[in-house]
Amino acid sequence: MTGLHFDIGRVLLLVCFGIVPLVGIILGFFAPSLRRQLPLIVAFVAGIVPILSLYIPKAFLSAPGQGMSPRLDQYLIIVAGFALPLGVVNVIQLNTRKVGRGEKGWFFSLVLLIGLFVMGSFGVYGAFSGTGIGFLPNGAPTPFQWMTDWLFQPLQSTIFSLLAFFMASAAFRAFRARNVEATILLVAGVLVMAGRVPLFDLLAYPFPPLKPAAASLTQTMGHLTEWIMDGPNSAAQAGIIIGSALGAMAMAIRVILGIERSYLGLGKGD
Amino acid sequence: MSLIDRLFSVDRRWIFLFVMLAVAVPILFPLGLPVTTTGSTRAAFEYIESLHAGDIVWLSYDYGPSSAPENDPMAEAFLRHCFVKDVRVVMCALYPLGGLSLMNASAARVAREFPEKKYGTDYVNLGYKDGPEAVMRRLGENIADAFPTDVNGTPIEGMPIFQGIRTIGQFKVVFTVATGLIGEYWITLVNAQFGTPVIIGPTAVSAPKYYAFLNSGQLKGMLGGMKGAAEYEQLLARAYPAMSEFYHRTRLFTGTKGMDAQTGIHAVIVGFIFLGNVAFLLARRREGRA
Amino acid sequence: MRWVIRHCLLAILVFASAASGAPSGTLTPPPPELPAPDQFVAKDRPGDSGKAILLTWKDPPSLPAGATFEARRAEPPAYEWTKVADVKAGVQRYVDATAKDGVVYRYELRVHHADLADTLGLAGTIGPAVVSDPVASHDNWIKPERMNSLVACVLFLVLLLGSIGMAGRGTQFFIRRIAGLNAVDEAIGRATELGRKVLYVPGILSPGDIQTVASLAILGHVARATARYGSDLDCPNRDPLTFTSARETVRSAYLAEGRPDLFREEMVNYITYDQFAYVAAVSGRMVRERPAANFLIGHFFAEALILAETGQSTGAIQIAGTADPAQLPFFVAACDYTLIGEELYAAGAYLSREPVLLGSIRGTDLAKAALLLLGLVGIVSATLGHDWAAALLKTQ
Amino acid sequence: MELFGTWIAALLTLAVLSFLYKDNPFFRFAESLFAGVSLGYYVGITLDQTLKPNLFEPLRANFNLNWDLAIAGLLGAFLYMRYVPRIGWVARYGLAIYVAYYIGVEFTRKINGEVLPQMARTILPVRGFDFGGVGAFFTSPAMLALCAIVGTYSVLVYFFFSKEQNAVTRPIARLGVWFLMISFGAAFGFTVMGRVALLIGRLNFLIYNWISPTFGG
Repeated sequence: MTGLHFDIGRVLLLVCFGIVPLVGIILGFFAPSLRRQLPLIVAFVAGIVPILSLYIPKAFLSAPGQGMSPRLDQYLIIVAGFALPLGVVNVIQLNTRKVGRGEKGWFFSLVLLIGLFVMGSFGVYGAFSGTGIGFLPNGAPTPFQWMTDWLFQPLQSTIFSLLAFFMASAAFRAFRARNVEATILLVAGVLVMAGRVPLFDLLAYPFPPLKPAAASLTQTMGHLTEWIMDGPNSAAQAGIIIGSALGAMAMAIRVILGIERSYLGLGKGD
Repeated sequence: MSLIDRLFSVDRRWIFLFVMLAVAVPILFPLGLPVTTTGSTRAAFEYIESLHAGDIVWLSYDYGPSSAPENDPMAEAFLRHCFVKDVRVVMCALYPLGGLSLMNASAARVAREFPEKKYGTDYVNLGYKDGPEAVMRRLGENIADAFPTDVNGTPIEGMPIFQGIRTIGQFKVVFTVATGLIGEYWITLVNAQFGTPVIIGPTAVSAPKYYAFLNSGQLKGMLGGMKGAAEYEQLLARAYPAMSEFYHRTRLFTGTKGMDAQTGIHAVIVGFIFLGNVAFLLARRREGRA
Repeated sequence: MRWVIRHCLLAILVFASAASGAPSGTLTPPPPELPAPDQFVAKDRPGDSGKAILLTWKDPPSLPAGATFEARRAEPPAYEWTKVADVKAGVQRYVDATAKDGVVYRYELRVHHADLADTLGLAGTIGPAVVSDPVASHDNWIKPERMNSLVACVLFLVLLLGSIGMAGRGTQFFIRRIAGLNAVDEAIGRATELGRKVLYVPGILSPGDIQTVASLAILGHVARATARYGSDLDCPNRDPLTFTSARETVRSAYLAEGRPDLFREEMVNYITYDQFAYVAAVSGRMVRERPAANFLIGHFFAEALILAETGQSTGAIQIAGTADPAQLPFFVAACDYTLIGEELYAAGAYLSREPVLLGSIRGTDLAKAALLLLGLVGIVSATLGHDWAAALLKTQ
Repeated sequence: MELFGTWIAALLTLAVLSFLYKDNPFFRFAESLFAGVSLGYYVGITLDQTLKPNLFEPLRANFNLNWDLAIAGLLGAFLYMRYVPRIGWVARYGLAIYVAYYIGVEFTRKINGEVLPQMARTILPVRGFDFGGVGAFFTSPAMLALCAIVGTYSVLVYFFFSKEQNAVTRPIARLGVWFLMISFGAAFGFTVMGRVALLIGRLNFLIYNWISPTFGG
């Protein structure tokens, strides 16, 4: 087949999310109220597409690769990809200003900018030069990959591992029998902690005669933990999930109908 | 300053020091404490046990480097289990940050242990694709739409492993080793819409949330965190002597090895909670008297 | 090709033997007869986006072990049969997902047994074929298995929009106290007194995540309060779209309070797209700049506890909120107030007291009540042995 | 290169861990470097893994089939109008479509994947009590069903906002809070494990990849 593919889904997408916004932008120069209203109308269409697609399997809506909903999925991955420079520009603005004015901590801003510039350049080069950003054909890492392996990932994992320490300090402070609720939190937390690992085996380690008793206690605690996780915990989680999902659904409808519009910087009267 | 006050205002850096010691010491001097298995891990293990040679399963690497110590041992234990049972495995990575290199490394590690397994026939690595939800939806219609080629750029159509296989619905199970939301998508999208059973290997932090899915039957089984991995390793070792030998002699990082340090740190935390409460109760009694 | 030869040969043989009237004893005995499939139907697969034909049949009772079903397809009028699939016994259905929409096909199905040698010694024996009516695939308007979900969706919309409509026409709805939200003004007031800033972290996801949208609504109120009190606001971001959204939200809040002079663009700033680099930078800021009030509201992952514990160590008042059950325990443990689950979504209505938003809270409550009622009736009924309610709610 | 990398990784690891003692220039250096490098990382990843395979390649390989992706490019470009004075409002189109579509997707996931199935799982027959011992009693099907029902429904009652709690609902909501507390405590305790796993990973690296080969032992 030659020529552009013009199936209904794509044409509708072109009209709703290409032509209408363009026309709206042009009209917006003359009629300022359209600058606020038309994006909300376009948003309404975008919002109901996936909902209709859930229930209506018609090809123009839902067919993989060509229906409006799968196609929009594809579009918005691209739109999200376009968003990153918005942040990059802000970071460069803030930090060059600090370095330029020699503000307090300018050195660290400089470090940041160098890191950004070096890593970013390797990334851009890799993406467009054809070498890619992973490994070279001979198995050696590209500079991008090297920095990922030895700078980016160790830093990431180490920050993440700080959690082990913070869990301990948070538990020490929060798990106190202040009132009924806090006591329940405390008891459930300690029971599960004790049931997740062979804690009693560790305690009995210096006393060999106690080992069998400790092993059976560990077993019991394991069952108890499982029961807590499966029973009350799972029930409460279901309650949170259902409640939040209902709240989220209402919020979603408010967004789609344009009632909730603060994310666009539009107030109530706008 | 009384002892009670000192306990209350204990500098949290003391807690940090104890945590550090509790992890470092067992890494240097392992104790080899036993591990008990939980029902959700057994359910996962038994589900894979019930598969037959030649069945096909999907393994999705949905985690990044930051949770690799927890997730790697799960994916590898599952892969070993499938390989010893002659179950065929299709792998993919849906986690954007470094998910691909983790999968490549992990798959290569396990494949090295099973030199008789043929790439393209017994297992295949489909590489990474962006946008997990869109990918999953396409998997329900046609796998080749979502992954036209494997990680090396070879078209998947014509590979022996995909003979007669077209959609995710034909797979016996999806095992998602997950951090974050992707694991949930497998349940709410793939299981809910295409019916493929799902087993999940979440990080310990997201495990509690999946009990709800486990109870509702939307999940076949779960390996919760490093403990889940260690349990699976133990079940595997118990069922297959070759695996037992492997897990005893390997120098690789396994879930089983991590459990000693885990026990130590749990003891430290429970100990501090105990001290905190003793101080709290004593302080309250003192106030009551005053 | 082989089957064509075999059938031609078979036909010739049958014809020859009939014509010559040769005694049947001269031929080897015929193999056991393979049965024909029962009730073979080919139709468009319902509830799909097209390009698929559903074949269904019943295994005949006399099916020998090891037999399979061979499905073939042809486009009339030319009967060029091509094989579509071999299906094991017991499956009784096959979806041909290679059909083209609008093209009329016929399908035939026959039993095939590889191990029973046939009269001519060619491998495999084939039973009589059953041919379907002509059929074409098309896309459908409804998905029958999602009707329950559709009905639920419509009911939800009726309750929600009905309540919103009532609110719009002037009905006043009540909202109960939500502990964390009463502390918002107090926290910002304290920051003003101490001359320190207010830190607002809107989660780490994009505004395509509903919790982020809820957080941005709360950010609007916090920003109006900081504008009123004249205290400094700092809102660092991980997601670039949330960053632009948050900046507009804060800008319009300062405008709405009549203090555009106090608004500075740097109040809402971008850090980095990486979760942990972000959390390291925000933690560093907490320790160095010591904000007096920290708001951690939105969708969080592992960074939740790092932020909350670091903030706690600096002595700030901390108000957190998330609907993600996985992170709630850490906020509850390390923060002064936590909006739990649905409270996050109700917060915007609570803070603004806008009638329309209160109406939507009312609508959600009605939906909850309806679900509880259905659940209770279902449980009683299931206990008595009628298990319809759980099946009614099963989704696909 | 590998040895050099190991040293860098090890020193950065120590610099980050030093934050636990107190904020210091080494941590601040690591933090700033991390912020810059990570942003650069995502610049590379976004170009190579998002825009290239989803936009540039499809447009180049088969424009006839993928021409409509240009609409996405247009919407993306709208976002940048934020930086052009006086026409910042153009960016609203890109943002509004992005937000509304994903919010719509969330709606479908919430109703189909969360509300209905999670509700369905609470609809259980309360039958089959087992009075043969404490363990057997609490794990009997009827008790598990009761626990799931009471827990879920009491938490839901806690989430009623549009009515003041009364003599009937207040105790139920209080019970709901207790269930929440059990869940939070249990989930906290359950999670310690995973977090320690990460620390184990780091210490493993420091001990076996850095200290032991470098300093012997």
